[in-house]
Amino acid sequence: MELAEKKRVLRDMLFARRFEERCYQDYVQRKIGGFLHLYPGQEACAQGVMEAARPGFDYVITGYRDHVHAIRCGTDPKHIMAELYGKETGCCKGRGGSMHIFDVEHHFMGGYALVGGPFPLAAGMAKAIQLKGGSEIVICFLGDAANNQGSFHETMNMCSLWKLPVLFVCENNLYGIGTSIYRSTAVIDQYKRLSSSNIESDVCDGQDFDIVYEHAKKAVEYVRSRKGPYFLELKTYRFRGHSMSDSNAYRDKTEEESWKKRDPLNILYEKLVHEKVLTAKEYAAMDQEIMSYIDNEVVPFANESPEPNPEELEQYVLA
Amino acid sequence: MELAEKKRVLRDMLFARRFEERCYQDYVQRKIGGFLHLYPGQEACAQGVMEAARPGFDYVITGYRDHVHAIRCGTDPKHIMAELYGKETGCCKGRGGSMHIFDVEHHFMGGYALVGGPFPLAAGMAKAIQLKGGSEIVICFLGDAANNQGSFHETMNMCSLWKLPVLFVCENNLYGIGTSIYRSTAVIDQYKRLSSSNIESDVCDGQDFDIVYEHAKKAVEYVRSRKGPYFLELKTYRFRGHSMSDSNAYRDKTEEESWKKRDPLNILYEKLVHEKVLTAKEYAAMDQEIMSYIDNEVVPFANESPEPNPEELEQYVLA
Amino acid sequence: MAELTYWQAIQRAHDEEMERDPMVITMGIDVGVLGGTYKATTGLYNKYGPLRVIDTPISENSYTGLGIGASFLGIKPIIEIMSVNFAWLAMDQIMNSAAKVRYMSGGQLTAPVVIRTPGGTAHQLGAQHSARMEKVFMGTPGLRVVTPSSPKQAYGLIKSAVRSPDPVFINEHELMYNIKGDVPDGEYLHPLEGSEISRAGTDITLFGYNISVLWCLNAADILARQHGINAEVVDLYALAPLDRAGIRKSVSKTHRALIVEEDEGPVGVGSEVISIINEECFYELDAAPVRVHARHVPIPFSYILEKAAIPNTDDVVEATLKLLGKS
Amino acid sequence: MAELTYWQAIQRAHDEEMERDPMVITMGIDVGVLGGTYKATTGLYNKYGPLRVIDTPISENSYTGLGIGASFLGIKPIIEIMSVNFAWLAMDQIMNSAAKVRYMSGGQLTAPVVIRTPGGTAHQLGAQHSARMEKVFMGTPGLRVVTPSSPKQAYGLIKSAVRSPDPVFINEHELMYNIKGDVPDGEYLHPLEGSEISRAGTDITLFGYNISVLWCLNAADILARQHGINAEVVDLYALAPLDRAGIRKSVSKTHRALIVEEDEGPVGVGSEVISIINEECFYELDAAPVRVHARHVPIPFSYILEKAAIPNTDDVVEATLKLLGKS
Ligand SMILES: Cc1ncc(C[n+]2csc(CCOP(=O)(O)OP(=O)(O)O)c2C)c(N)n1
Ligand SMILES: Cc1ncc(C[n+]2csc(CCOP(=O)(O)OP(=O)(O)O)c2C)c(N)n1
Ligand SMILES: [Mg+2]
Ligand SMILES: [Mg+2]
Repeated sequence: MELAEKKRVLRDMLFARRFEERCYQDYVQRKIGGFLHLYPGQEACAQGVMEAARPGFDYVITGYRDHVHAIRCGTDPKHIMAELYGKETGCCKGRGGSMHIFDVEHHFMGGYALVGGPFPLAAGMAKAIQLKGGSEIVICFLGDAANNQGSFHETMNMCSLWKLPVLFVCENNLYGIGTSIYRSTAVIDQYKRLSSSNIESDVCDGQDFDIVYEHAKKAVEYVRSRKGPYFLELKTYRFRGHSMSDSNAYRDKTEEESWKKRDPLNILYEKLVHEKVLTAKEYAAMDQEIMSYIDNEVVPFANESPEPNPEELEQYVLA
Repeated sequence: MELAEKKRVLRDMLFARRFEERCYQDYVQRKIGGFLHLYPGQEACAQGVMEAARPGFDYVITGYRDHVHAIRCGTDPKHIMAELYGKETGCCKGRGGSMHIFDVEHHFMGGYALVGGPFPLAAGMAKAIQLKGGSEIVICFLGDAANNQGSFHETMNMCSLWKLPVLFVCENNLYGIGTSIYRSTAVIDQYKRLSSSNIESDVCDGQDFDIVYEHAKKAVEYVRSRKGPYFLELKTYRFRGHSMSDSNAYRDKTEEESWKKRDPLNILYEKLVHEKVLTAKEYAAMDQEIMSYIDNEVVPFANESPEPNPEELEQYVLA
Repeated sequence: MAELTYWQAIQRAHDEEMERDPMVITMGIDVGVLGGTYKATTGLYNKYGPLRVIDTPISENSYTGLGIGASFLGIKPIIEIMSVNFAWLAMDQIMNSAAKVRYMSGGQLTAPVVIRTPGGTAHQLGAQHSARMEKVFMGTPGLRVVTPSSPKQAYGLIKSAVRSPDPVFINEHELMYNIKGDVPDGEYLHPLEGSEISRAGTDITLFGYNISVLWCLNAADILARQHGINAEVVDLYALAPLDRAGIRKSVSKTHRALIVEEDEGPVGVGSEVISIINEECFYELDAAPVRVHARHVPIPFSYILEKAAIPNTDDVVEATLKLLGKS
Repeated sequence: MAELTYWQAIQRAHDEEMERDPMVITMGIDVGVLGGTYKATTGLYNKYGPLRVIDTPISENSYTGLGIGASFLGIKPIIEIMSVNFAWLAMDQIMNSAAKVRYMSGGQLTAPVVIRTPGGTAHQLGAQHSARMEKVFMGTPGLRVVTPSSPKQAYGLIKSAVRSPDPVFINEHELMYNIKGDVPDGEYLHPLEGSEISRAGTDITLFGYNISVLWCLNAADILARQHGINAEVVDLYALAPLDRAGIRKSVSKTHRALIVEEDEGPVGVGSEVISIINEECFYELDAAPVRVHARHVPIPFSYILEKAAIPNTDDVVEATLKLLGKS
């Protein structure tokens, strides 16, 4: 990847960070309701994988921590924010909410709230691609704890058996809500679990964009060339609680601190400064621009959009 | 194991064979209804494992192909046959049937008809033993195709994590009903799938009693000494169709023939003859004795037992 | 018109729909090489090959979910669950994905899968293979539920279900695969909503669905011949949505209603139909509506106990006579 | 008497039962170190340790099954499912194992597990976290279903459930964990069957359970104060088995019935209660019984739509006035 291009990448990641922080604030101010699961700390994961893939062309599916994945597919952040505000202009017309962002036009096939639910759905889309022909792949992003769900095992077996073109990206942030992976999972390295279904797998640091990108390119290429499914584990960490209601009391403060030193934004920022493609001043300006876009475009759009009409409550149940 | 003792083992296996064959006949004659899954071909599996374990003391649980496993725990074959006849004297008072043999007194904790259902139940009993103390182990016998159920993966993870004293015995007979393992399962050697939960596992021939027994002894010892769970795969074959309604058309005749040459009864019989502890004549007499016991004791008991009373239909729903 | 068995009618519907539309696929345990436990998918594997007729591993939740995911991208999967009892394993994907995805995406996505499965008590299959689950499916918004009582309905409902943009759950019955009936020679699409008057009458309405329609029809014959009672039989082949207008119309005519279901009573089809009657035409009733249903037990293995647990034609006759004050 | 919140009452029941009987264990996702998503298991992990307070992996079907298996050998597991929506994943073990094992073993085995979980629509949790499933559980033989409407009931029902030889499903509500109420200081076991007259009245019976009891009580106040209507409120804390005698008794007194449930209408608690009324005391009715229930939609995220989907006190008042011909 060109260095200039990496500036755009850093900008994207910064945007993701700022967008999520704004969600946090608006939640605290009760403009956003429901459950809210934020992405700070893990930005290099979605970014690195989606740079290696074809956003808007390849199909993406994930869990409830889904805003940034949608943005990476091309969803307009305004439509996401409006959705979080429960507005009719939201990408799901206010029917979905934070855990259920959908943008089918950009092939973002949804955020799902049942842990493990997206595994078979991803496989099914891959099966559809296989039947219809075409060169899309399906990318399924899920957490580490999701791999303890039976659907993980069942789906991996079918994907392997039928060589379905799907890339599973496991964002291993070491926790499922308040339970450490060491207390929930017999095998810590998730990529090793794929031997039970004979699926190609790989692991790498999830904090360094460059590293994620390199590994993801290999993975995407493998799946795109129809060699079969692929499982990529990214070692990462969420900087906030699991969701807004989470106090994070179960995590060791030194653990948190050591991971915060590996902030994916800093890692890339420092590389770019070191390579002299970016200055601190430029970065601050970039940040400023992002913040004002969010303040002046994204949030006002959500704020001023109309509420859904209760008379249309029963729309979209059946076709 | 003493050679003399092996004569008893062969007798047990022959009894299992004859019992099942009698079920077959009685089913054809419509004395037995419902689904009926028979065991011929796999006798060395239950026999070898239960010789290594402590029948009636260790807890056993399995699927629908369960008559012989119950007998190996000490269940009176008369009570099984009466159950198959749907009689009040059946081990489940006629409420269970062939797929649901239970004999809690002998620690045979049931046959279950949902594929994969017994995995977590076995783990739960092991958890109970762990909590209560005691030196029992739990043995869960299931088929190869059951390992594609999510409960396999979920249960293995918990067993490994909590070091539960349970021995999983996979009777890999290469088919789940009409589907060959090569068409349903990405990994043929089931014992290899345990790497995804870090459970000790082993594999061996399931047709040769001596071999099963040796491997099972190791497995039982491992679990009994509280080192953790264990998974033992036995390569075997069922000589009949999956159940009575199965034509077996999906199996290659040469495959069937080659496995029939490895009949577990013959293998042991020939060893014993070769070791000169058994003669053909003795064996024929043994067989005669078994058949007349079944004809004169087992079947008449079932036949002459009373039907359940429809007025007691609602008993046993709640305590 | 050709006389077909129920399974042949189902097989023909699969075959025609797969022939018509290459996006239609069939999947489930043993639907391929074996041709289906109840023969309903015989011949499809040889004709359409393993890519479109898929023998799945024993992984009900995930293979159902896989079908649902495929349907997001335009595939029309007909998913067989070998016995409805196994559907308990697939409920996450059916209830949380298929039924909800359209609503929560604001109409962007739908999951037009067809899920067909025998649900009913057959011949001594025991507690874990004899449950009926139609009431569970019909209580959930976002699903259509239909249940054929004849080969013709089976044929026409499957074809319509395949073409429906909504997820459709089809409740079949193990004891019905070999019943015979006329099926139109030409293509026939059965509506997914509504109800059918299987026998017109004036004295009482017997509501049935799936196998209980047969009991109702037999009972109506006996009632007519032996008791001079002219019963109307209404076939509720669509359980979700239920045909409120059809229910009202018949009860407004006969003023008496009996609902017959194979399932246990609590929160069942019978209770729902009684509530609809109460809401739609309470003041038309000449007597309290009555439901005939199974006893509240897991289904026992013993032949005698099983028979005692499940209602039959005689129970319908007896309940009708009692309702009419003639017993 | 101490005033406790609903979650504190639940926590106290756990603590007392675990203290009393070393065979009682608590298990579920995040019940240990975290103390439970709704705090209901706070402090237990430190007091009883990881062998008895078990943080499970995200494997609903198998950890529920594990609890069921443990119960075969005398352990009394209190299994928490974090949200009832996740119970769809555990249905195989609940329905096929726990509910049936006693019957199909001819009484040899029982599965005395307690499964507790919040089921209800809270604050904008969206379609996949807002479902109600009590009707699914109450339709199945072999399970007991209870659902507390107050801290006292929550406390007493859990304690009784732990001591019951049967599997008991306890339906809690996310919006109720912080409501307060008096709980007896001494040990108190609430019966697992029956119903409770929460407010005596003469003009109409409002049947509720769990959160809808609160709506009914509020509505009864408004009806009394503003309309001079004296409503009786009956709390159906036991949904399986339902209290037929209690239902009959109240309706025989008031001659009018309204059933209020948070869930959608079809095949729900309301339909079952209406059917029981039809069966038990049809000729006592002065008007058709009415059910108040949610609209038939997956629960939308938007605050406004969510409110529109779920019934409330005003809906109960309005429906009552309509039933009484006063609107
Ligand atoms: C079936 C199901 N069980 C439990 C939950 C509650 N829950 C939501 S997120 C979560 C943890 C998931 O952890 P992981 O997969 O590692 O993803 P992360 O949140 O760390 O990104 C749990 C237990 C759920 N939503 N669905
Ligand atoms: C949940 C579930 N799905 C499907 C079935 C139908 N079924 C019964 S046995 C069986 C095959 C199981 O094969 P395997 O585990 O290898 O055991 P085997 O019969 O070979 O001993 C299937 C698919 C079932 N009983 N339960
Ligand atoms: Mg995680
Ligand atoms: Mg097998």
